[in-house]
Amino acid sequence: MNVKRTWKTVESGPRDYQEALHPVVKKNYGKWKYHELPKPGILKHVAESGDTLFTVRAGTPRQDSVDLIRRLCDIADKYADGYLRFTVRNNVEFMTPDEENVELMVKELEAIGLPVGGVGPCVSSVAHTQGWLHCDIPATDGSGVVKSIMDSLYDDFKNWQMPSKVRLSTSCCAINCGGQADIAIVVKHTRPPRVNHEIIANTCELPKAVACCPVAAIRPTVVNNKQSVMVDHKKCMYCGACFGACPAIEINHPEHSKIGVWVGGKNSNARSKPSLGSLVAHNLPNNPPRWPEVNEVIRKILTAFKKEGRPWERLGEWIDRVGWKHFFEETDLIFEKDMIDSYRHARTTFNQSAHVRF
Amino acid sequence: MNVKRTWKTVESGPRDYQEALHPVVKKNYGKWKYHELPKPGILKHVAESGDTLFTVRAGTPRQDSVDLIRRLCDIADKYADGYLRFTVRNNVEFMTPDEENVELMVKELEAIGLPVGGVGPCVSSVAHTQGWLHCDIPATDGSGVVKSIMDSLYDDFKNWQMPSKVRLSTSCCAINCGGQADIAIVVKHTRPPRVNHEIIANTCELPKAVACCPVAAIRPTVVNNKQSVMVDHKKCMYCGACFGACPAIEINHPEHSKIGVWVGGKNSNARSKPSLGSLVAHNLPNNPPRWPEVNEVIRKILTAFKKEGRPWERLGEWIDRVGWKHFFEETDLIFEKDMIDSYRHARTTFNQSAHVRF
Amino acid sequence: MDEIDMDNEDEKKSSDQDKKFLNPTPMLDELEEGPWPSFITGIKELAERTKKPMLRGVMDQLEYSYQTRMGYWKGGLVMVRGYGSGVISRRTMIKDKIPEAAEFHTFRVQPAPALHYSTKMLRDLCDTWEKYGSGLITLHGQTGDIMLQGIEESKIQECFDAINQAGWDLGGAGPAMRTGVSCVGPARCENACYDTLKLHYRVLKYFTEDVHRPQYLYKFKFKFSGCPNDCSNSIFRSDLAVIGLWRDSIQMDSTEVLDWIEKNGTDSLVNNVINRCPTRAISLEHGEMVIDNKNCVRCMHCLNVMPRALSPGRERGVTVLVGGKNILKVGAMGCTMVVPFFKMDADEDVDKFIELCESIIDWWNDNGFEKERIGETIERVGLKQFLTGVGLEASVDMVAKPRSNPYYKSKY
Amino acid sequence: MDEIDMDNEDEKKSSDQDKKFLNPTPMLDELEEGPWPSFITGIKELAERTKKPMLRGVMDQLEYSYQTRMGYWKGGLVMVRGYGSGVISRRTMIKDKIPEAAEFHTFRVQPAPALHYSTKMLRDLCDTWEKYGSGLITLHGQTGDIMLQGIEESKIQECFDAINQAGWDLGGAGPAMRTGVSCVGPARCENACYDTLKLHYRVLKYFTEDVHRPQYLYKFKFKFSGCPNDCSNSIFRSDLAVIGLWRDSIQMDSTEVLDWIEKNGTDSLVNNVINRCPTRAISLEHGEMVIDNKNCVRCMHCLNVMPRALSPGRERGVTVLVGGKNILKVGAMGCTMVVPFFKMDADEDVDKFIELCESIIDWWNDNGFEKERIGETIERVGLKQFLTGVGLEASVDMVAKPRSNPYYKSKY
Ligand code: SRM
Ligand code: SRM
Ligand code: SRM
Ligand code: SRM
Ligand code: SF4
Ligand code: SF4
Ligand code: SF4
Ligand code: SF4
Ligand code: SF4
Ligand code: SF4
Ligand code: SF4
Ligand code: SF4
Repeated sequence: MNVKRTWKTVESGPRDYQEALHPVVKKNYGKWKYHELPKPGILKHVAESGDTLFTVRAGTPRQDSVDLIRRLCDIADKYADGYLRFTVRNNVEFMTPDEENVELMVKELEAIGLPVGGVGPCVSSVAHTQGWLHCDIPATDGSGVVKSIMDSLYDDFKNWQMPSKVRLSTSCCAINCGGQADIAIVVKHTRPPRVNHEIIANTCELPKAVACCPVAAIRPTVVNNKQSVMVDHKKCMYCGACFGACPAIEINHPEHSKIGVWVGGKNSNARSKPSLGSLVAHNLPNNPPRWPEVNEVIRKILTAFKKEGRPWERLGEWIDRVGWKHFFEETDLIFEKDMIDSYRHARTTFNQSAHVRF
Repeated sequence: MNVKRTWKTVESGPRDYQEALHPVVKKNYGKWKYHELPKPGILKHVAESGDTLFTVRAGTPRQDSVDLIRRLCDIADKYADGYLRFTVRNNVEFMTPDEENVELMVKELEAIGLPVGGVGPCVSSVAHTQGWLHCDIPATDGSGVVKSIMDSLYDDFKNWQMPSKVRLSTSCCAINCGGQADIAIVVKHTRPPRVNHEIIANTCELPKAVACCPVAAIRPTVVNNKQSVMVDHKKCMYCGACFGACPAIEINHPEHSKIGVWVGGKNSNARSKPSLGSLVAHNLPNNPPRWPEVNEVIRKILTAFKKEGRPWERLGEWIDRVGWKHFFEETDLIFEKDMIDSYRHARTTFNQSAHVRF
Repeated sequence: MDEIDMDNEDEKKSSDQDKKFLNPTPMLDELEEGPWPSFITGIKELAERTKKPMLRGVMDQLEYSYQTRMGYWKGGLVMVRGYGSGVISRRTMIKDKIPEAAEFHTFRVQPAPALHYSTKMLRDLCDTWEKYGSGLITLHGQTGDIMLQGIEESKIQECFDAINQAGWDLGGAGPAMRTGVSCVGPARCENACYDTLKLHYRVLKYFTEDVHRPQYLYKFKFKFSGCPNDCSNSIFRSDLAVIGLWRDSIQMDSTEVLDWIEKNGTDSLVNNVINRCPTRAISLEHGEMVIDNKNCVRCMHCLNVMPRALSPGRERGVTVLVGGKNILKVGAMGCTMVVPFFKMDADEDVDKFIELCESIIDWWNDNGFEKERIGETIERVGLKQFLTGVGLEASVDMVAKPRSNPYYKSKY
Repeated sequence: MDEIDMDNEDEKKSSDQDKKFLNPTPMLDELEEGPWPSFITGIKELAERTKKPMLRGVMDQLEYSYQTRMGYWKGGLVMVRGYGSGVISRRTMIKDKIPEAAEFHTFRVQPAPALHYSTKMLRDLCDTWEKYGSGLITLHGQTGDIMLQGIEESKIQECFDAINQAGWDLGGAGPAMRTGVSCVGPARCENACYDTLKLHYRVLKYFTEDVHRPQYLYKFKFKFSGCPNDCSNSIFRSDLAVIGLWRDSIQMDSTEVLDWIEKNGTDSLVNNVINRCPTRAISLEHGEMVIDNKNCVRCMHCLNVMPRALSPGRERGVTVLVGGKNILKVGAMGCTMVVPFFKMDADEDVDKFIELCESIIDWWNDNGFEKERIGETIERVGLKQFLTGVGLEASVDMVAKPRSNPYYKSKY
């Protein structure tokens, strides 16, 4: 790096938010009274002062070009006083005190290809990870899966057809950077990792590779007179922790890295406590560019939920009410032995009662 | 054994029950229609045939003399056609189709000192263990604790003063042969075990002593040139598993073996799933012959439950409804750090939510 | 009261004492107060009448335990001919202090299922026991045994022969099949969905060999409840719980329902029945009670509240759960459902059930560690592996929810 | 359509292609179909306009990934001066095949709390990024960063200096304090029980050193939600979750309640509000809604359904939860409540809170293992030990139920 430096780094941490707030937000900061959802994609917030603020929310591809971002800025400059924000789900939001701006913005957003929606009882954008585009350990592509799914759920994003909020996530490896969600789509490996003994002999501290495995399946060994490691196939449960930790270990496989679907994850504390998702489909092929098998499973789940869920009832709460047996029947998915927990606190998930539905 | 044997053993297993059944029972076997609880201590069962069977239930000391048992037989012969049975809670039951026999039996039972009750929404007899009278590892006495408690709860056994069934158990060591119950009274050790190196050198297979400890706190060692074991005080959590398993290890202590009280155990599947009891009082002195401190805790718990419980609501279900915080307030018991689980599935008992009562 | 009087009192007491067979037991005597029947009074009466030195020894040692807050029995091995268990041996640790407590062995005797007796059976047992033993009997142990408490080793075989001749056999102890427990079931209960007594009888009879000759990794207990009220406490207290239930719809007698509502009011119907259903399977429609049986989890609550109006369905059977135990070492475990529904009508059903039990026990003995209950083995090895090993179908009924982690080996 | 026509079609396509900067990406092109905005279309447009070879390389590699179902990036170390993290280094594994994908490093940039922007801030960022980097930006990463994706190592320092000068700083990576996430909170939400933006800002500013220079055992994430709706997903996705709530009673506007009932009906009140309260703290009394606030667990449900009628109480603050994470190695963990209520009004409250956070992080770094999240450390060492170590009071609020086993060391 031989560029001449003209600027001394300022370790400022998070960007200051004062200059980023819309004036109506600033004025009524902490003094909001209530909100309404006038129609899909639109929020209306009313402040104690009587001020009203409309929000228009739209979906984005998340992997944005500066071109798209500039277009968003154009819209914000035109209708939202030069401010905009993003949600934790990659949606963009424009706020305005002027009701007439709302429809104009909706039009312009749709014109540049961004659907307005994601507010209220609908499917919002998918929590989203890197995949083949950028990550160093992905078995599939985050953005591609999301695009394929959201094409199918386009109407469910734009309209109120769901009993309540439906939140999705995708993750391109078993680590699940996408997080718990009503429906989570996550890579599931089905074979133990392979060791490249050449690389390990050259680059790796052996203890690290050995220490990273939660079930002690990695053991030091000697290959061609060189120190290396081996994977005990009996113990390994295909978690992939070693893969991220050691460059000589590879677990991804074009055929054997499959996709699993998990339902009933919930982060909010509304009504029921937050809960982890449960595995309901696995062994789905990793099938780019459109992942039809995954899409089909999601369709089945959401069709059943749409039909039976009650207002304010989240997907997992619906299943709690009707029972897992009914869920599998209604969605046409198949409960398999592997879906019985076998990991650390497995016993606490068993049916330790005579309660049973027939 | 030099007695001359005149009888060849018949390994018959359980005693045949046919000859033990009351004729009305035999006649209507499997054809009962419904039951009523005419009054405390009395059950009335009506069969499809129209037959009616009254049951009178009475408490016993469980550790019975043949004298008492013969007296029970006298009553059975007089009023119950020569049959009687016992419940899983050491109560004795007499059955008769003749309603007029009921009051006569009640009188005779009370005359020989046995309280009639234990049916319906009341406290039944205490599930009961051996203690100092017979067991080889007890830290307290089962029967003595039970007698002391039931003296206090005498009216609660005989009358319907509880919202629902209340089941108690006592156990004279941490093993808890008495089982889960609405209120369980169980020994709690507070010091690691002591090793008698003399005994171990003479009698014991070392590996057994070492293997019995669930947290690997027992290690082989050499004392006075003899093989022995030592207890790692850092690891030991005073479970007592080694004590029962190895004769050279002693964990009981007149001062340091305390008594703990656990509430909310439930075995039935009615409404809620069966549940384990939770620790709500510990460090209670082991105070024979009347254990007043234990009695006091039970009184507090039952007073609160009586006041607030709803019909058919078991003790643990009441707490689930009102919350543990309220339970501790209302009973004047104190939640302590040690009551936070720290064992195998501890994490699953933590409050992983923002749900909180103030 | 002056001092002289008091001296007189004391003298009187000690002269009363002289007439007594038992030594003074001041702490135990406090357990004679209060209304609840006193085991101390019982033992004292028995001792004074029979003058058995063993009883005096036991009382002396018990008093000493109360004073020192320690126990003084030690275990050992005492057997009847041909058996490997069934007698719990007790000898005092303080023989020098209390020689009369030298021996105090106990027979565990298997009663009839659901603890039914004729007075003849009981009287005979009392007579034999008074002849050979202490005359003290526990009715019953927590595992369901009659416990004949207190006999000397020298009399054990003779006493056993006598009770065995009268139709009794010993129960389990050690790493063996244990005595079973069954609820009163069809003998007197309208909720019984199968014959608990018969199944208990057939199963335990089948495993008699394993009761008498410990050859398992650890103990194994059966408990039989006629319905999910589980009056035999099976879930946390047995290795294999057999709980009756039905597969079709709850039987409802509409007239009785209306009667109930008339007597108790609609409020009570809502508050005590409808609102208590764990899955909200009951609703009120036009003043009537409607049960969504597909959503009912057979908890028994509504049947308990309205026993005249509601009864179990007609297609009855059992659900089988495995792996319960109490606290020792790993913490308490509840049985886990492994067969949601098992028909239990004909004798062949019982045969099939016993076959299943055998393969469960075999799997455990093949896969478990020494001193490991089957619940611990399943937890260690995996429920899926257990099901595969025993040849059972997996079903979502076996879990509260499917797994939340991806850490498993898939078969494909 | 005959064969000749098809050939023509093909020719036409390939001659179109000739005019294009990008190589053919037939599989990726399928992601341009369908109504949802396509990231492929975006990248193609950007590439065609800017003609940046890096973008062509990335598209080629991505197409190759789609075809072979494997990823081809490898990590490495690229840093800006003085920092130990904040740049994610990416180099292709198949440089021989796709030399243009040689480098594709990413800046993680900390946005303003709750992701607010002025267009000026954003436009400037876009301009700088187009100048030095690929022009591709992720808004936002799951940990809340702006991700400027695609730059060569040689331009990194200069680019960073430029954005830093404009007011931006890098986010976390590696075993470090990570970028925080906060919900929109008081900026636009009536439920906010504290100032999420300010707390986020103050806390992350305080820990800036630890963001830039990884010196922890593993990553540590803060998330800030203004109320228990937890719009920042804190429970399973942060090591320390700060969730707003109130300690007194829910504020109720009776007129608005009646209005609501009039509009929606009593049935809806019962079915959608009363029956959904997790602790049944709401009842209907004489047609009015009554909340038993002692029994309310602050779940937010009734406030969500009736936002005009109900609001959080006046005595507001936060509850602090520790130890959440997702699945890797031990399975997902939820944060556990460790401070039921913490006042968060004055600046001194924030100071005190930061002090608490420091001692929590210190405890973890002292007691944890390498690569162990704090939740794992607490699970291994014990929640009690954690509380003692950090000097927090134990309370029954921290558990769903007190322990069911006696296996603990008592202090007395
Ligand atoms: C804008 C945003 C916060 C932000 O800082 O970015 C936000 C904003 C609001 N949330 Fe949220 N939530 C936002 C993400 C979340 C998340 C996190 C997520 O989606 O990843 C959750 C947790 C989801 C979960 O449980 O997994 C979340 C759980 C809720 C809930 C509880 C829903 C439930 O019943 O479980 C409410 C209550 C409600 O819906 O009225 C809520 C309510 C609201 C309200 C009504 C609050 C208000 O009065 O302004 C806002 C509009 C709701 C809407 O979109 O329908 N917000 N909210 C986020 C928009 C995400 C998006 O673009 O779709
Ligand atoms: C970029 C991002 C996904 C995205 O596209 O949004 C991401 C990407 C990676 N995550 Fe993540 N994680 C990202 C949010 C998360 C989240 C969600 C969150 O923070 O709310 C989680 C789950 C929550 C949690 O912290 O547990 C998450 C859990 C992990 C883990 C598992 C950690 C664990 O203890 O379970 C790893 C593995 C590791 O740390 O070794 C990981 C590792 C990684 C690495 C660094 C993989 C690696 O070892 O190289 C990925 C770098 C990808 C790349 O090329 O940029 N990432 N990661 C997110 C960060 C962007 C940002 O800074 O804003
Ligand atoms: C006689 C006995 C069975 C036996 O084979 O010995 C028995 C008999 C009946 N039980 Fe039971 N239960 C008996 C022990 C149990 C036990 C086990 C125990 O107490 O150790 C339980 C499980 C307790 C637990 O959950 O920890 C038990 C849980 C029930 C329930 C469920 C109660 C609940 O709501 O949780 C019912 C339903 C009811 O009360 O109507 C029930 C109902 C009944 C009924 C009404 C059944 C009937 O229709 O005849 C019988 C009279 C009830 C009563 O006593 O109020 N029985 N019942 C046992 C009497 C014990 C005693 O002397 O007190
Ligand atoms: C006698 C009895 C208590 C009573 O007074 O009723 C009893 C007494 C003993 N139990 Fe028990 N247990 C008795 C029912 C139970 C129960 C309840 C049940 O069966 O429903 C349990 C809990 C359920 C279970 O099986 O887990 C029980 C769990 C234990 C355990 C812990 C086993 C475990 O895996 O957790 C031990 C320890 C052992 O086996 O080493 C044990 C060990 C013992 C020993 C053998 C202690 C010893 O190592 O010497 C006690 C002999 C006492 C004696 O002097 O007779 N006892 N024991 C019960 C048996 C009488 C009978 O045969 O009817
Ligand atoms: S989920 Fe896995 S592959 Fe995807 S971004 Fe996270 S670490 Fe990378
Ligand atoms: S995939 Fe997981 S279990 Fe298998 S060797 Fe790697 S770290 Fe161990
Ligand atoms: S609880 Fe303990 S002391 Fe009491 S009988 Fe059982 S094993 Fe013996
Ligand atoms: S008491 Fe329990 S933990 Fe302590 S040494 Fe004995 S077996 Fe081990
Ligand atoms: S378990 Fe059921 S069948 Fe058996 S006695 Fe109890 S209520 Fe009756
Ligand atoms: S038996 Fe239980 S689950 Fe079934 S309807 Fe009655 S109360 Fe509901
Ligand atoms: S978490 Fe609460 S305060 Fe924050 S945006 Fe969501 S609803 Fe509003
Ligand atoms: S906030 Fe939740 S817990 Fe509190 S009263 Fe409303 S619904 Fe009930």
